[in-house]
Amino acid sequence: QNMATEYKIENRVLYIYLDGDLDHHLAKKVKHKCDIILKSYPIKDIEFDFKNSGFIDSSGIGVILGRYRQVQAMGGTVKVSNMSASVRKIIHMAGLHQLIEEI
Amino acid sequence: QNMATEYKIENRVLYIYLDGDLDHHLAKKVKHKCDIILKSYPIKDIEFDFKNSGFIDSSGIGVILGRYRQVQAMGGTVKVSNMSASVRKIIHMAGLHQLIEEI
Amino acid sequence: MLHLEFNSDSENEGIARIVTAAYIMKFDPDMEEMDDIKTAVSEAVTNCIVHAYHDPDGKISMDLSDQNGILRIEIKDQGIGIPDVKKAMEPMFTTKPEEERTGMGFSFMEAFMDQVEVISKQGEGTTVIMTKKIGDQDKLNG
Amino acid sequence: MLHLEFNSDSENEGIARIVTAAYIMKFDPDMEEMDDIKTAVSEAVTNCIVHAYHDPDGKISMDLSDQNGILRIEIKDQGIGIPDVKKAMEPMFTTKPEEERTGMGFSFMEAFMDQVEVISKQGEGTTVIMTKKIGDQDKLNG
Ligand SMILES: Nc1ncnc2c1ncn2[C@@H]1O[C@H](COP(=O)(O)OP(=O)(O)O)[C@@H](O)[C@H]1O
Ligand SMILES: Nc1ncnc2c1ncn2[C@@H]1O[C@H](COP(=O)(O)OP(=O)(O)O)[C@@H](O)[C@H]1O
Repeated sequence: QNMATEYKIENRVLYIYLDGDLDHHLAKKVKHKCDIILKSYPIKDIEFDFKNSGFIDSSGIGVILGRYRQVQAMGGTVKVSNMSASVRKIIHMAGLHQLIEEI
Repeated sequence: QNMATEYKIENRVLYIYLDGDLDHHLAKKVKHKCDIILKSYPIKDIEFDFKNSGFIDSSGIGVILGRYRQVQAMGGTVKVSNMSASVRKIIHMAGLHQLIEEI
Repeated sequence: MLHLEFNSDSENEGIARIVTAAYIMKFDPDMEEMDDIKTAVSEAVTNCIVHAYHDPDGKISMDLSDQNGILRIEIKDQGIGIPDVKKAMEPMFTTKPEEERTGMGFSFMEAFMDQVEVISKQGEGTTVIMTKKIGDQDKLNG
Repeated sequence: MLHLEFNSDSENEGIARIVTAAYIMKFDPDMEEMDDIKTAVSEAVTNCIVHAYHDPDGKISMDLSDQNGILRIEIKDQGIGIPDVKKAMEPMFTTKPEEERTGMGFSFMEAFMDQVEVISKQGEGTTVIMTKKIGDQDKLNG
């Protein structure tokens, strides 16, 4: 019944389909997985899909910001998609929308 | 967002649209409301609709059985509708399906 | 390991179930396991509220823990206690038929959990300890 | 009144939020109030797990209560404590930037709750007490 966060790579873009609340618990897992993927694949951009995640807190902001810093150093970008109203609110409060693209 | 259990009377049938788990907490409320309604209206049959309730325990069994005894004394019947698999399992374990009609 | 304390208010029955459901999520239980365990918890907690205390100010605690895939649930009150546990656990036995109790509470706990142990002393309270092997162990180890 | 105790394991962050959500349901909060309060709880609990303890065996407690429509949340650890609370509460201040902490935890707590009080003593632990007027009072009384 509860699926796991999924990762897909296509044309040097890493898609992260979040499943569940993006809190510190999930943020640790996402960071760990991204570290492994970014070491092995030539990733340029990262996209976080919030379709199955309706919650984010400052730890979630931290993991997105951390990934932004990684790819930005190589000229890449970070996108976030399918945000709920409350996820968008937190992203904006944190000022993250100035660094990443909302789709 | 969370609605309340609703009661509708039509042709001497009392329809109870359960909202949320039918545990002791909700069972108390349903019993209370039924007592008031049965005093004021000529109810013959009662139908419990589980469309918005996926959980029942022995307290829920108790409130259905209690209503069965009330209307049965006057020749009425009790029906239950829209049961989930787990609600049906409990109803059957309690033997309640021998007294009431499942629709 | 998780410890929850709450008052003997029927409003808390749902909270006890929700906490249990959240705790066992890590075992990736199927829907039926989930509902079975929630029912067992509901029965034990409701008994504290209905039988152990006369008002909603009584103290109830629930302890959840697990070891080697065995879930352990301990639900405890400091209420009136049970004079004869063996009799109380008989199917259909209830001391409150006038409150539409069915006497099925302990039967459901025993049907849905692997083991149910009841420790009670009159005037001191009751502790129900339930255990159940849970989840797909291969899945967890794999 | 509800008391929850759990270990400093990140898996419990979600449980603390779920318990809070279940507790405040009786106020019939709107979606935004619900999410705001869950975020505040998440920040305070995560801080205990990330900053107060070095391992997942630390003890964290959460107490939920309410009076006259004012929700009170107390989250407490017995960890390392905060040497300078005023500094810690400054926006963007963090002692763990290398762990991708943003220093926004206390800011979010203050943004989403009416009041946030932090009591801390080095070597003894930290208590965060947050209050918020919640729900539509007319609705509750009506
Ligand atoms: N926590 C408790 N404190 C005191 N008495 C209890 C407690 N739990 C159960 N009992 C006693 O055991 C009886 C049987 O319990 P149970 O099988 O759950 O049925 P029911 O709750 O429908 O009566 C109760 O009627 C009550 O007398
Ligand atoms: N429970 C706690 N125990 C010890 N230190 C804490 C605790 N909560 C907060 N702190 C300190 O306060 C700082 C600021 O906290 P916060 O605003 O939540 O940001 P962050 O968690 O991102 O660092 C932390 O970096 C830490 O040094």
